[in-house]
Amino acid sequence: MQSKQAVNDFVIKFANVNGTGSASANGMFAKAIFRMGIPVSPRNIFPSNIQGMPTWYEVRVSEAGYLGRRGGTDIMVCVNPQSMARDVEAVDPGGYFIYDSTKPLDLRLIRDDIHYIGIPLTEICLREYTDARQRLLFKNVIYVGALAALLNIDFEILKNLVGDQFKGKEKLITPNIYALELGHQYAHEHFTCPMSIRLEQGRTVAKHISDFDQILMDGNTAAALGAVYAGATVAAWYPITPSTSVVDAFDKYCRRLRIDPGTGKKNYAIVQAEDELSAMGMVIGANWNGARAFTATSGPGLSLMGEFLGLAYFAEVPAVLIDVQRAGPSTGMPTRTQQSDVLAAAYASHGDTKHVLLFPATPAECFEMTLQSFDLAERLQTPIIIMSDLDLGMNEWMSPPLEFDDSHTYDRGKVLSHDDLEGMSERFGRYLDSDGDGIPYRTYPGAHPDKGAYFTRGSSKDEYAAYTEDGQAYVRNMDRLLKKFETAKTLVPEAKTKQASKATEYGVMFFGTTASPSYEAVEILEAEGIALDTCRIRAFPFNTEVEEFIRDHERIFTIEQNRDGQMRRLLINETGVRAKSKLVPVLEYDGLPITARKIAATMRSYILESNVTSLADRQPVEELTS
Amino acid sequence: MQSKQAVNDFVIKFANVNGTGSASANGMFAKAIFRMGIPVSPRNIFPSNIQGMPTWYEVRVSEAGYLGRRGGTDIMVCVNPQSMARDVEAVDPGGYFIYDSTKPLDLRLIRDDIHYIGIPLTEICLREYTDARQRLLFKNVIYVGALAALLNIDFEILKNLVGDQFKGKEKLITPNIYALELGHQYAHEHFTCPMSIRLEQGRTVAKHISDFDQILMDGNTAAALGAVYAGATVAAWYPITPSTSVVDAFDKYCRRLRIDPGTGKKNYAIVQAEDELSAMGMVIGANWNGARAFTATSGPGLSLMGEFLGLAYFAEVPAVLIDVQRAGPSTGMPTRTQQSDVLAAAYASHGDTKHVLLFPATPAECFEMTLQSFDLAERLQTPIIIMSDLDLGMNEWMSPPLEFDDSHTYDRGKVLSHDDLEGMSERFGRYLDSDGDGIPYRTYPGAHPDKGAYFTRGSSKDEYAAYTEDGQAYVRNMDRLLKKFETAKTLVPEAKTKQASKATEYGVMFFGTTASPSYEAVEILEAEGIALDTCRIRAFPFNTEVEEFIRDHERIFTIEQNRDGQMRRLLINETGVRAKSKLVPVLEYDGLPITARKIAATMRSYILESNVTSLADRQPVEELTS
Amino acid sequence: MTYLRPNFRHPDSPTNRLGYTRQHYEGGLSTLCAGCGHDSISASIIDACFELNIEPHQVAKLSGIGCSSKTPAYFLNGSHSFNSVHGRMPSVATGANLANRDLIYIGVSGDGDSASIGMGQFAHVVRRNLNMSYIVENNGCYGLTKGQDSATSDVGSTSKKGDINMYSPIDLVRVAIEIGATFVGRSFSGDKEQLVPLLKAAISHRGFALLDVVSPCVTFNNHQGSTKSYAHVREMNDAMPVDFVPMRQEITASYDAGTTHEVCMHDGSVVRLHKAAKEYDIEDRQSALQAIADHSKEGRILTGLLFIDRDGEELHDSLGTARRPLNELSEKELCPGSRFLDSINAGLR
Amino acid sequence: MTYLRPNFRHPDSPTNRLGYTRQHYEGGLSTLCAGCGHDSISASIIDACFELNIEPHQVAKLSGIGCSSKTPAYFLNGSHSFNSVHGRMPSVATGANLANRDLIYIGVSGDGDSASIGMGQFAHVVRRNLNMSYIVENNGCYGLTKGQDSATSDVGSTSKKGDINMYSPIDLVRVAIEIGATFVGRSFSGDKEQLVPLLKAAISHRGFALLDVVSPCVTFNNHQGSTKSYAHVREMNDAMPVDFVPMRQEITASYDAGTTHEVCMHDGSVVRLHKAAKEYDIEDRQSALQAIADHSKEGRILTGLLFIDRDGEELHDSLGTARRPLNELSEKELCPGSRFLDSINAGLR
Ligand SMILES: Cc1ncc(C[n+]2csc(CCOP(=O)(O)OP(=O)(O)O)c2C)c(N)n1
Ligand SMILES: Cc1ncc(C[n+]2csc(CCOP(=O)(O)OP(=O)(O)O)c2C)c(N)n1
Ligand code: SF4
Ligand code: SF4
Ligand SMILES: [Mg+2]
Ligand SMILES: [Mg+2]
Repeated sequence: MQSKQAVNDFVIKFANVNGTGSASANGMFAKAIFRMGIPVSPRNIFPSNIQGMPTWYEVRVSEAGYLGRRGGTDIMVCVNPQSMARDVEAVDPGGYFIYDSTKPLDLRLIRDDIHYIGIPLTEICLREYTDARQRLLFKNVIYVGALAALLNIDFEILKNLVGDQFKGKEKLITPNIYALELGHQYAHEHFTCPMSIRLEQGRTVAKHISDFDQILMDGNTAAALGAVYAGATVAAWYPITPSTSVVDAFDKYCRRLRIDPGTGKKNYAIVQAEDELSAMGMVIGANWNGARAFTATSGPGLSLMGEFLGLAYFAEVPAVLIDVQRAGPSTGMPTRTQQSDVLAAAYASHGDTKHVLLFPATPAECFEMTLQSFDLAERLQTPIIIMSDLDLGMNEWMSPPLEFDDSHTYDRGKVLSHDDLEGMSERFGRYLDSDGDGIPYRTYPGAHPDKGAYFTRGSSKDEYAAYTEDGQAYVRNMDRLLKKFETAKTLVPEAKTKQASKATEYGVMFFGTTASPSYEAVEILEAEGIALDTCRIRAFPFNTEVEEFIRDHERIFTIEQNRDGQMRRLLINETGVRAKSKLVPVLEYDGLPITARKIAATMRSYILESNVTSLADRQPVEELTS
Repeated sequence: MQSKQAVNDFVIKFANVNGTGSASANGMFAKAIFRMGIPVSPRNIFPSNIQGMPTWYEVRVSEAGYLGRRGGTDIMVCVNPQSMARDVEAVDPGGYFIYDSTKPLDLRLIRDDIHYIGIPLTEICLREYTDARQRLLFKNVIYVGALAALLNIDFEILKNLVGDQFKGKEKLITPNIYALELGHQYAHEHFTCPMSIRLEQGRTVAKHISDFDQILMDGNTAAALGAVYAGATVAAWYPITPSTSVVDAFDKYCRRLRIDPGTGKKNYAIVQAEDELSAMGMVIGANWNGARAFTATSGPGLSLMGEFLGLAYFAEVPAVLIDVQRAGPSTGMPTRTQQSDVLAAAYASHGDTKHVLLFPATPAECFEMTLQSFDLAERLQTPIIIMSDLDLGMNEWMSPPLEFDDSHTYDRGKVLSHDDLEGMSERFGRYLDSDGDGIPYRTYPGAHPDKGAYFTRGSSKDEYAAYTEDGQAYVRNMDRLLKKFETAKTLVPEAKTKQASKATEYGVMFFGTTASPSYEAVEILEAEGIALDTCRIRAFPFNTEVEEFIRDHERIFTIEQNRDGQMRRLLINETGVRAKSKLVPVLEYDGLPITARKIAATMRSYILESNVTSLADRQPVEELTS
Repeated sequence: MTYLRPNFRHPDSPTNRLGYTRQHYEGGLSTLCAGCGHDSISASIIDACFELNIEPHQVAKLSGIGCSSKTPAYFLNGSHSFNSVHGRMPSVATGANLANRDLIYIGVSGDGDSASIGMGQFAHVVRRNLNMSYIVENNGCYGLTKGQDSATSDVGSTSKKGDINMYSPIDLVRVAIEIGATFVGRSFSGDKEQLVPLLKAAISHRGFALLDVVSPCVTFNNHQGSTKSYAHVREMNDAMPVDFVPMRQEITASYDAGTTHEVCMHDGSVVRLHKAAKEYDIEDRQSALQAIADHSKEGRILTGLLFIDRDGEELHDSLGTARRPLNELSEKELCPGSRFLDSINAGLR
Repeated sequence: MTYLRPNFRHPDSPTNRLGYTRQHYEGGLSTLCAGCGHDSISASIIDACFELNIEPHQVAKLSGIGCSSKTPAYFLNGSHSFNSVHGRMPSVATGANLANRDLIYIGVSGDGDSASIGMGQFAHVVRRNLNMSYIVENNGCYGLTKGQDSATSDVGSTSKKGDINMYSPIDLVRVAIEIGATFVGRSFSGDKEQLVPLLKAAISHRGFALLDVVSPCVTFNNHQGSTKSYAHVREMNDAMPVDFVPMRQEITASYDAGTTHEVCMHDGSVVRLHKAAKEYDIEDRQSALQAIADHSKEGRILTGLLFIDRDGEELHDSLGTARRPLNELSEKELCPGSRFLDSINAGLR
């Protein structure tokens, strides 16, 4: 059997039992590779359960700097008997299966096309430790040590990581390093290290990463930082996977940054609401009253916020909602990823409504877009929904460092201050389109003793906020809201388009976490001589780049992680150009991030076929979509 | 000034103060014309308020049998000083303004192009009655009496109506008839009766009504009867205008039909829930347990039901929801009509969801479709949403009599009985697609001692209803749900298409309450030599007729009562044919039903223009849409 | 539509310490039914604010949906107001209060708005002891949707249709005391003498002040057999008189300590209860519940200040938020700047 | 994923009157954390149903979302089950019960599921006195989302992070008694002796039976400083012993009337409380509330059957629904047919 050869380019997967402390050990493994200057992208594939169920941790090492999932598994580290059968199968031919050899391997699990590396983890732990908890925890550290030898991880880096991790709990450092050494030693004694798949430090840096000045962080933390930098002072939320860590992180940073040194009092307020309806109500109340407030949730919460989103749209109250999407419908798969709330968010609530959506693709964008979302919300006086997802929000991503320009100033939007009102001769009209951009002026409660007070309501009103059932006044208001949505197009982040090296009638559109694997797929095909232009959508309403991109291509693959091609539908509906016959859906919705291989394969076969039958005669092939 | 001449073809409008008993008098007026065998369509235009605000009652008399709004007002009966100025303006040139002349008319209200008919209503009441309440109530009856003379209403019919109305309260009959006579007499003494606009009995019957075997009823009552006939035993609801009268009527009929004569016990249960979330939860629980259950609501309630609708879709529990639409977004205009919940209903809830919608256009269809919706819900094991609206639900419509075929039997769908289970050798798989139509078999709780029990959940499951996070099982399930939606296309009511007398590239699509005025508009244009084929959509998912209709026409006007052309968007998205460049939106969203005149005018100008510029070069002109 | 009143003002109409006349505290013309209890409550709110010398623009009015929830349009035209969605006013009020703790928050709701669809949010705003006055205009029915029973309708009370309510009522007063409200009163829209001082006390209270005000719906629930009709409430009302003595005003007339009981509020003002009324310790939850139960056993309605906890922590205390309103903090104060971000980046390498 | 247990059965394992072994009442293997209180409650439910000789398929299990709400998968495999959405189980249970009044309804919820997001539905299902057993597996936190405080968390109780809860707790037991529940008990997952008979009584009760069972979350809320930890509850539990004597079984051992108090249930079975426990009249709401308050004042937790109203009307009584389940009515019985429709049409001409 010939074994796979790979340097700085492979996929390794850990099969563990959740609640056994494997997460931190696995994290340390990924971080070590990262610190070696080799691009890495780890992914937690965990159950909706607290303890005792199978959980996986997939780490892609890619010198080229591809961060999306590649597909396949070169090395499987299996320490969970429950899932061993599945895990053996998952290994690519020529790959490695590393397991706890304390008990001999079930013969039915022997394949002749992969390598087996047994390490008696349990045995070592029984020998070395008496305490049951230690035996459980150090098992993980030991296999990391072994992998250091097998894959050629810089051992010093590992040791330093242990140091960082246990800052404050120093007495834990030595035993952990000892455990690392146990594994390291065992591997060295029993196997030829490194193996054919391995790491090498200091090779040419990934072509996607100018220099290796990168950070490793998850999107939820980045979004939370964005809220901190945006000056959000109120967060109201209700816990739900995978959005919980957004507010947790916001809390963490506020405790560091927002406590008045003198009084010890908080310059922020975080309230855990009784449910999502209430959370959104609080966000609306706070924004109405001039504070920047936000909430974070996932699908079920979004559904519950529908009525309030409609109120905010119609009464024109700013609001920021971070939707960290998971696999729906209903409870669905709470710990799996999807991009399936696109339509529900864009058209949330009854009646004629449309909402502004932002689609971050990296932690850096989670930071920037959350920062920007508060400006947009206050400028447009409407809810801004940030469409993140579990993959982006909860996994650690390599990302350029977060940047903030100190000359940045908040755009608080059209708010009349006490002095503005004082100076006003004409009567204040809350819903007057004074500037012709569809955006009216607002006032904060208490702004002025006898000017600027108005009545906010979800019912029909005239330009002076007076209740009305007059059809014409209603229509004027609804048309102004449409005009405002047009204005939004000029304010939201523009799409990012990229031309292929040669002219092509083919394009690819994607957004959020489908970006990385899509870019990779495009390069795979480019190498094969198939050229594709790319367009990364970053916001709804769609701005001109998007329409032009569709106009300029004959066939455009739309890469999404949902069943119904929701972004494709939104594009068909909300652009002024012919799109339906052009947009070819490429979909993945099994709850795991779509892989570059899958995208490439789907586009390749479609294009090769098209070279036979002319494009004109072909409708977008829905069957293409898995 | 020449005065308008019209026999059995005019629009008369009453301007009243709400809460003053005008509704019943006005209703009697309309009913009398109806009993004369002359087509009539009354509409209540009332405020979101209980007492003291302006309210209007518009009655269209149309020998041709047009039931939609025509536009314009020939006769205004104004008994509300608050709105008098507006009301005078509203009268078409040559028309009549009938008012309470007790106080002389404000000179500023005098127009030289309309007729004024003053009747001292207050004065007469002061003279005739001592009791304040009587003075208030009889004022209405008196002007109806006067109108009888002015318009030539058969007085006997009026008298009989009084008789019917006060069955049980006989002592009220004489005073009411007396009041009628007071008005009748006064008119005869002071004016030439009948006037130039009038009624004539026994003329050729409306061409739209084979014979005049018609009833006058509101859609909500008809829907309630549909639920009764469908064998609905559980209704859970939360009050909201304009849907409240659905459950009120259901209650009324159940009290008549569903009380066990022996025990006096109820063979039905109506629960007023604490809110709409709860109402939908109860409907789901009852259907899950084998009873036919439904709820009725309007926009805000629909938004609140989002999460539960997603559960019912994904867990595959039948449910019937009657959405009587009103003007949104948010609280909007609660007593105005719209068709603006189309997208919110079709895509309700997060994740990949699609829901079956039915679009009744007449009371008869409210009855039939509600009856059918329970069969569909149980056959498809999914929520069925009946998209009615305020205009259809709360106004009285002329309609062919309700029909029920006694040979009709309920389709309870795929339910395994005790004996089915008993006879089953293989293991029961709740979510197995045994028949290849995407529809699995269900069992009721308690069906069998040791077979058929399963776990219902909103989370991902395999074919045997076991919880799973396996991506492939999830995908199989989601794909089956899509297949089921395909099956739905073959079961929902087909669209009704109608060919113009001559071949044409133009078509018109409409649904629900836009049907009547659209048919009328088409005939107006036909008379002018402009031919249009018509397609009345009756359900989503769209069946083949709809796709063919779009394929077969170059330009299709889509008539809707919302701002965003929601049905047009749904057509573009959910049909396999090129639609975007063909569908020309014709929209009305001021809260009043769209008029035939408006539809005709919009289509006419578009078509005449097109004769200049060729169609090919023209995009659907959004500006057309008011 | 709410018309504004003609701005005629009587030359010698009395003014308060701020120099405002009562008219300054009025709102648009009511569109409610003539005789609706809610209008009397609006009038009492106007009196209370006038007499408390409140700056209208320092008040924020919040409500849900219903006839009751419309009333903020009928008082304090000079205040901002938020007529939100049905049953969800508490959350909007909470957010507003978090943003600016310095305004006076007056919430108006109905029994349907609070006890039916709003039950969850009501319970939780009580629990958080949000600093606001929460007025439930309780008519035992859904006025705006034409008279269906609400969750506060008493067992055996008949609807206009004649149906008898079979469900045990939710008494928001009891639930509030149960869940930790710090100021709970009940009153009757027809009893201005009691309602106005109660409103003043509620507004002066620091924390969540609930006033459940029985407010008959003349159109749908004022008939024989209804326990929320004017007649019934007038007959069954056991009203405990309440005086309110604002902070600044020193107590003049000396009362015989035996006949009165004085509760000193957080801001120094005083609620004076007459001995007759002080039949139990209003600062003890259990005895308050007991007293209410004793009366209702006889079908009587005990009204007045029913319970008070003068030093409960309001939401901002629990959260430990800074004294200065959050909506006043500047970008400079809130934004950490690039330096801190560098340290964050460093930690992630 | 829930694996089925190996179907091995010990030959002489005891059987109940129906000839079923206890195993017949088991469910799938639990996926909860080792030591989770919820698993003990599932075990007690299994015992209760086994001992009550219930046909599993005559039971419908309902739950919301949470670790607690997962547990219906771990008992009574032979019953249909509905794991609905978070906080909304009461409405689903209500609908189910309306459709078929003959099944036994067992609802399982959590403190977050019932006291936070579910507060409104909880209050209203109590109010309607739905005939079901409603078990709250109360650990004072959100287990499934990793341990945030829930609304039942006591003031001063510290979270695992070390934060101290500042909000007054919602005691579902008190609220239920307040709003009209007809059977209210509290217990502790660690006290099978008390919990099993309580469950049997709850299931036998006709109407809404609430059992608030303190059920420690070993992973997130079992630390020092938590008032929902095993240690704390064991120490503070004032347990009133409960015996349950099923209907058919005539009472053998004669007790000294002085030491025991017997409550005869609707179906003839008897709940026997020991004198020690019978420190107040459990059929009077106020004294029940008083007793609970007295204990909690000392930081003690009073457990046992706390209140019972034996002849309250359950929802079907209030509605006057027919004896026969609505889901059994045939088309013939339900559909009026064309004749009636003709009369309707006639009336509309
Ligand atoms: C989500 C939602 N459901 C239903 C309604 C309809 N609705 C308006 S007011 C109201 C009840 C009002 O009752 P209450 O709060 O007691 O106020 P009242 O009119 O009696 O003063 C209802 C059900 C609504 N506006 N929104
Ligand atoms: C609408 C909605 N919001 C949030 C969640 C996330 N969630 C799942 S379980 C849970 C709380 C569970 O707490 P509890 O009811 O006490 O059950 P426990 O896990 O403690 O037994 C939450 C917030 C959800 N599933 N649905
Ligand atoms: S309906 Fe009742 S509550 Fe509403 S305004 Fe009229 S009287 Fe008041
Ligand atoms: S997290 Fe807590 S509640 Fe959930 S299973 Fe574990 S111990 Fe039980
Ligand atoms: Mg009310
Ligand atoms: Mg819990």
